[in-house]
Amino acid sequence: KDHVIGALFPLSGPNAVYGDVFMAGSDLAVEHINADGMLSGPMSIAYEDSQGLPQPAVVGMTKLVNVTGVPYTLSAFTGVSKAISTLGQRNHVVAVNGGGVGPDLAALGEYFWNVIPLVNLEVRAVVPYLTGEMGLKRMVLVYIDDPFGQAIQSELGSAFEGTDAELVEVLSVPVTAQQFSGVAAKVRSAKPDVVYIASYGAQQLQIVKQLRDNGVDAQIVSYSGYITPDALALPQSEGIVVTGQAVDYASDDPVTKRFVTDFKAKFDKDPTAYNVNYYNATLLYGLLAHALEQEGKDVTGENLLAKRLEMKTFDLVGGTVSFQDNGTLLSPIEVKQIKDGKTVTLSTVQIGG
Amino acid sequence: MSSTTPQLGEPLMQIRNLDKSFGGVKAVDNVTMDLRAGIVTTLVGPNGAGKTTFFNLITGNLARDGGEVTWLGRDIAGIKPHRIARAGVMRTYQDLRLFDGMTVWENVLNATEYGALPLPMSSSARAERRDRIERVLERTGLADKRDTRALDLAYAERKFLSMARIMATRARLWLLDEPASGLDPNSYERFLTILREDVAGGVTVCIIEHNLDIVIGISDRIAFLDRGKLLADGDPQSVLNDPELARIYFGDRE
Amino acid sequence: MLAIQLAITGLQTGALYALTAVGFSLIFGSTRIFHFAHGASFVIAAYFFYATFGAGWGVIPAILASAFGAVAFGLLLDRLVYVPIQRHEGSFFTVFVASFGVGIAVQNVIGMIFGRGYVTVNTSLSRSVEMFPDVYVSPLAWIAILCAAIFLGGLQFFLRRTHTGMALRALADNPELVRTFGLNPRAIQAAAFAIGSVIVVPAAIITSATTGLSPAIGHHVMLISLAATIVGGIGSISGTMLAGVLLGLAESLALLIVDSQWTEAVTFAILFAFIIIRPSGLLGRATAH
Amino acid sequence: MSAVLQTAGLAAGYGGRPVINDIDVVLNPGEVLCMIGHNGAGKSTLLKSMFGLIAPDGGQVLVDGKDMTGCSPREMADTGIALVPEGRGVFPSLSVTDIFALGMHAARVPKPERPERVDWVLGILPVIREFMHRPASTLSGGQQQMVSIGRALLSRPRILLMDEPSIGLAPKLFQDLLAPIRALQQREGLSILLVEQNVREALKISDRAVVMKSGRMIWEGAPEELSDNDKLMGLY
Amino acid sequence: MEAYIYNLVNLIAIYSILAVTLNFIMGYAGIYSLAHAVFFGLGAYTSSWVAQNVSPSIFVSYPAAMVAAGAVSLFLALPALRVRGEYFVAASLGLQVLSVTIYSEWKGFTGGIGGVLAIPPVDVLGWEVFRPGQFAILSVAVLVLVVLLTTALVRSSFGRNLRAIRDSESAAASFGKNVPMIKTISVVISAGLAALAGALYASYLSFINVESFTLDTSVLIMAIVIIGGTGTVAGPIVGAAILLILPSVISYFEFLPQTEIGSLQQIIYGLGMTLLMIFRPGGLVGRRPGR
Ligand SMILES: Nc1ncnc2c1ncn2[C@@H]1O[C@H](COP(=O)(O)OP(=O)(O)OP(=O)(O)O)[C@@H](O)[C@H]1O
Ligand SMILES: Nc1ncnc2c1ncn2[C@@H]1O[C@H](COP(=O)(O)OP(=O)(O)OP(=O)(O)O)[C@@H](O)[C@H]1O
Ligand SMILES: [Mg+2]
Ligand SMILES: [Mg+2]
Repeated sequence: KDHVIGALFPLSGPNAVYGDVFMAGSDLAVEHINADGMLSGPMSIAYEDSQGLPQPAVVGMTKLVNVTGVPYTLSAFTGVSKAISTLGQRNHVVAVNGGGVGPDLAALGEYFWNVIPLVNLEVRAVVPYLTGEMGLKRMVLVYIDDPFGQAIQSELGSAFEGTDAELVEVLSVPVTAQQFSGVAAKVRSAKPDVVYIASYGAQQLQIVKQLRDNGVDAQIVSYSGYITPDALALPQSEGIVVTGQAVDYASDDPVTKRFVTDFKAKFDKDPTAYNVNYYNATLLYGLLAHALEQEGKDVTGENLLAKRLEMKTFDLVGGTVSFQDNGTLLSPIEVKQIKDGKTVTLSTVQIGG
Repeated sequence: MSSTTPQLGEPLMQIRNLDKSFGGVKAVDNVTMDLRAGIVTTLVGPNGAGKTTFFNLITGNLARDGGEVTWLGRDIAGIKPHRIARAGVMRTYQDLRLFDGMTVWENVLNATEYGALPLPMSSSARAERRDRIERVLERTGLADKRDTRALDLAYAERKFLSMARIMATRARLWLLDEPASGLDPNSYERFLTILREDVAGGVTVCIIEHNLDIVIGISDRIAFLDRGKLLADGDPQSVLNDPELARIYFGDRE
Repeated sequence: MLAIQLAITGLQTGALYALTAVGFSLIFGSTRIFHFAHGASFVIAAYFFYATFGAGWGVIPAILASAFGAVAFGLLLDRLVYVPIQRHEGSFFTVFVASFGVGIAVQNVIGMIFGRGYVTVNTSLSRSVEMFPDVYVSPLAWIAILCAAIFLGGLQFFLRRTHTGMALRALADNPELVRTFGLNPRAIQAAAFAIGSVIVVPAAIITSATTGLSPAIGHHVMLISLAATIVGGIGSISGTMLAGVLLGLAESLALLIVDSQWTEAVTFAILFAFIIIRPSGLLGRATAH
Repeated sequence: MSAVLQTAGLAAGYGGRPVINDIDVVLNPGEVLCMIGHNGAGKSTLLKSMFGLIAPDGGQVLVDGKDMTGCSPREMADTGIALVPEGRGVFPSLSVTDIFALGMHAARVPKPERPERVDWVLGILPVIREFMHRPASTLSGGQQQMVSIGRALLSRPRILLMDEPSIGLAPKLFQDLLAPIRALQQREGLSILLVEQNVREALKISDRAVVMKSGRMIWEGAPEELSDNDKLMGLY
Repeated sequence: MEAYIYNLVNLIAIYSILAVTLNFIMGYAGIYSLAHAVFFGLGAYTSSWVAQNVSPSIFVSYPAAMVAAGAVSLFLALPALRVRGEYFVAASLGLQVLSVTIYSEWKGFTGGIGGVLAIPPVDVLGWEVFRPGQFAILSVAVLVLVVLLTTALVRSSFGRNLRAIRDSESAAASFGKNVPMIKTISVVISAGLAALAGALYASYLSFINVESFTLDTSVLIMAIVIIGGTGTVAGPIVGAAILLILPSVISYFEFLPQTEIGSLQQIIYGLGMTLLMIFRPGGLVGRRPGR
């Protein structure tokens, strides 16, 4: 029997670059699942273009739920995920996020899962490193004015409490802005020794480049969303500190090894965490559906949910992982630095459950 | 409409010391005259004399610089054009300004509809209005074209539609800006006939016209404007035969 | 210091806005074609430069390639889209929708060819140097301001003094009469598109090195152009230039008072206020009747 | 005597609807030909199709015996024809000076001759001097008409087509205008096709007259004959 | 499949209402507004707020939305009274951009980019309407109501007055029309009815955020009207159906490469708009080209 799952990725518009990254992971997982004959029939993914926006996402989700009839969808982006979560919940369709990191994604109901540690973990990991190891005391935050950026802002605010470092200036930028030379001037006048950039897509690169061009020499810090091919290729990214879920690509476990090898062979480059997450999200379906089929149960949203709660731990890329009860993954966080277009790990921080 | 009905020849509109200039140009310069009930006053004068401007001032389309205009004894300074129109002063434009996207019928019908929102109307009033419009179209020769868009009319038909709109209203003073220019002799004969009928029916007319045949054919009185100044205002014969005015305007008339 | 810095930044932005807006203003002012795809011309010029420069063509050939791209696009659009629509007496908004459609298509074609992400032309000219204590200016800022001055001055001279300039204004008034004079409106219109498109080239190239490019960048450019055209007064080229610079300055200086998410609102609040208070624009003539 | 401008079986219309049919009109060198006809007879359409503003549906337009059917207004202008269009032949946002400059540019008047030409036209239409630098939109209807005629004269055409130049003009002004044009025509052999409703004035300066009715030419003869009003009205 | 069609019907009905109400001022009064999404949004936000805080009854939340949008539309009437044509387009554009900023920043009311979550279903006489099928009845009913109302207005003297003003404002005034009043009323009616679309949208999706009310939406609505045919009754509805169905149809073209499907969809969509305008400039339902 055929297995079709859905995916709501930005395939056009300003965030389309993420769509390509996500697909690289999910498509590889499908290849692997089919090659292994893990399921009773061939598996495929029905992609819908969310453009990274709620409304097209809801239209796409409706189609996936009602026409394609999928039990399981991949989702990305905080706004998209929030918009479709109600539909998923109402129709008992699992939605799995591997890209959005807004902390409120943890509270979208039992049918909404995250195979990615949310950004609050990243912030909690990086602040002690910056203030401690690197001795940086004056931070300026430049954040995108949306739920994701706001979450980082409040997270950073509390992370600084009780330390001798401080958040000297907080600058928000609108979602659509592209011109940051003025913002750069304000950053400079606050005389920071570290600048945190919380944005995504093309915008975060524009911010970094324009800060550097306009004489901001302070250390720049960002989060996992910064690690995209475009960003790594940007000369101004050199030396930026980023965080991200720790994936041990060198790990010996067969799942990770096979992923890393095949990914490199297929795309001729190193995988990133997003590739991993959507590979994992897809593989997770394979594991759950396989288990259900073994028991002779239907592969429905309800059963998938029940199975996940029952199985608890899974062998995914990066090792064995477990979900919190709210459906969100816990993972160690790495603090990395960009050097010559690659990331170099500086430290790995274990986060307690 | 006012209940006081002035007798034939009494002033409906009184204009006193009207002034208007554009930058340095004095377009209307201290003009004083009366527009009297039931009488056709023709406004003549060289190009750029200020005739159209004079109309614009009376109808409120332009703000005057000085002077006074009263309508039925009431000062109409600063009153909006649409209110002056509702009070019974309506006009046509030199460049017609038809409602191009609407049919002939709609153009005429709309000229009779003032209110912003549609008001309920008794069926007898509706029938009366329809008959009135029908008659107007008949007289202007547009009856066959009632469903043609104004845009698609020929030149003369457009001219007549411009007249038909004003004929369908109950305006008491008509200000006509070169309504017959460019009409062929046949058409302007018809135009004159229509205008005479309406004047006989009690309408007061002030008309700007350059065509001397029409001026002679219709005027009860001629007002002569030059460089904004009212140079003459009197019975047609005396104005037409004034050698000075002939020199600057009429030219040699055989 | 911050104010001075922001003023200089604003001047640079304003110079680029002026260059872009003037192209739109010229086209719209003379042909009444609501060339919403002007933003796409900008994107095409920028990516042509990015691609050829990146391929090692050298600055001058790359600039020529960029100019070629913009002009060819403008002329093709005129011939293939606008002229047929005009033949059918298509309204202002028919043109708008057609042009908008082209804009969407171009954005996505560029995305397919060059990737949908963010690219930038790397040059040391975009690096700011400290001019006075705490005031940083990049060489590109001077280039932008200089380019704007030269191009806009040249354009102004061209429109005032040459017959093509007069013909452009005449075309805006009455194309049929242009024919009666014995001139060819199509040729004048094509000239408007060629000039209007080529003048975005410096702005597009400088933007590719400062702000960087993404296929979607044309949209914002277009809005600003539109705003500057209106604030400056339709048909007034010098008004549009002035408005472009003012909008750039306003956007930058607004940061002294408000957060950056309000800067766009400031720009458009100025636009709104202008239309209500001075409908004919900064330097526009109030038309009669 | 061969015609400077001639049509043979000319037909034209708008959007497939024929307006004029089978028109044979001849303009001889150095004559003023007056064309009259009722509103909508197709006079303007004839002028426009002769000047190349609308493409003829059939027949021919000959200039100096050469077939120029379907040529553009540009090419027509190059043969020395100028058209004073019906209505307001000015660009509202251009000043009179600019309109004249553009007109001379279009007519390929050599640069050094231009100031002289303008002076010459201002000699014929002296009132224009008063508003040379104003945008045409601020001129009165009649003033605009003068500018339109002035612009056509600037190219010193061999053949002048005028479509109802009297509309909106004061009677004296129209006379004043016709007199120098007549003089010009007699002095320099200018050929004029004058479409007019103001029959009385127009016929005074005409050498010949034609009458159009419903898209066809129905009468041709001496102007004196038309001065007889009954005869004229009979033709309408 | 059925649910999918109902869903499409709902979206088409909602966008049809927007297009019909925009057509009301655009097609008849010549007021070309690029700010229609502002009233769409205001209707959505107001009805959500009322539904969450006062009552989800259709007789409370929907009228509240209309009143709010009608009141705010006076800001749009302001430039409409002063300027025409492209100047007004730009003014409305200004209002649109301003409003998007306000919608993004006034987080207490709109939730900013994060939006308003969990909007309760609308209550119609005690029935909670949220399933696509049921909701389709409601949305189509509202559409029919809006079409009837606007058509009646347009066919009355009010509509003639609007068209008269469009053709010549000064001549309309010369025939006794209170031009500012008529324009203001038309803008208020248009905005008020557009707010109904917003209210439907909010209660149907149960999630709204500012991204649905941006300039792109305003442009889309305008494109719907023009592609359908301005100044016609059926045009806006046909336009809405086409523009909403087209993207879904394209996504059924299985042979298109997966990674490029989004871009290809957009390219086809954009070029489709352009080609339609070249070959049917009067719109699908509009007058044929030419006179
Ligand atoms: N908006 C304006 N700005 C500047 N001058 C103007 C304006 N409107 C009219 N004028 C000038 O005012 C004078 C009077 O113009 P008006 O249109 O009233 O003349 P008119 O008597 O109607 O002439 P015509 O018979 O040619 O129509 C003219 O010299 C004209 O150029
Ligand atoms: N642009 C046009 N499109 C369609 N029909 C037209 C157009 N111009 C004129 N017509 C029609 O062609 C016919 C002849 O018009 P034309 O203007 O040639 O007449 P005319 O003899 O010049 O009349 P007038 O004395 O009124 O100027 C008329 O029926 C008119 O409606
Ligand atoms: Mg006048
Ligand atoms: Mg004619």
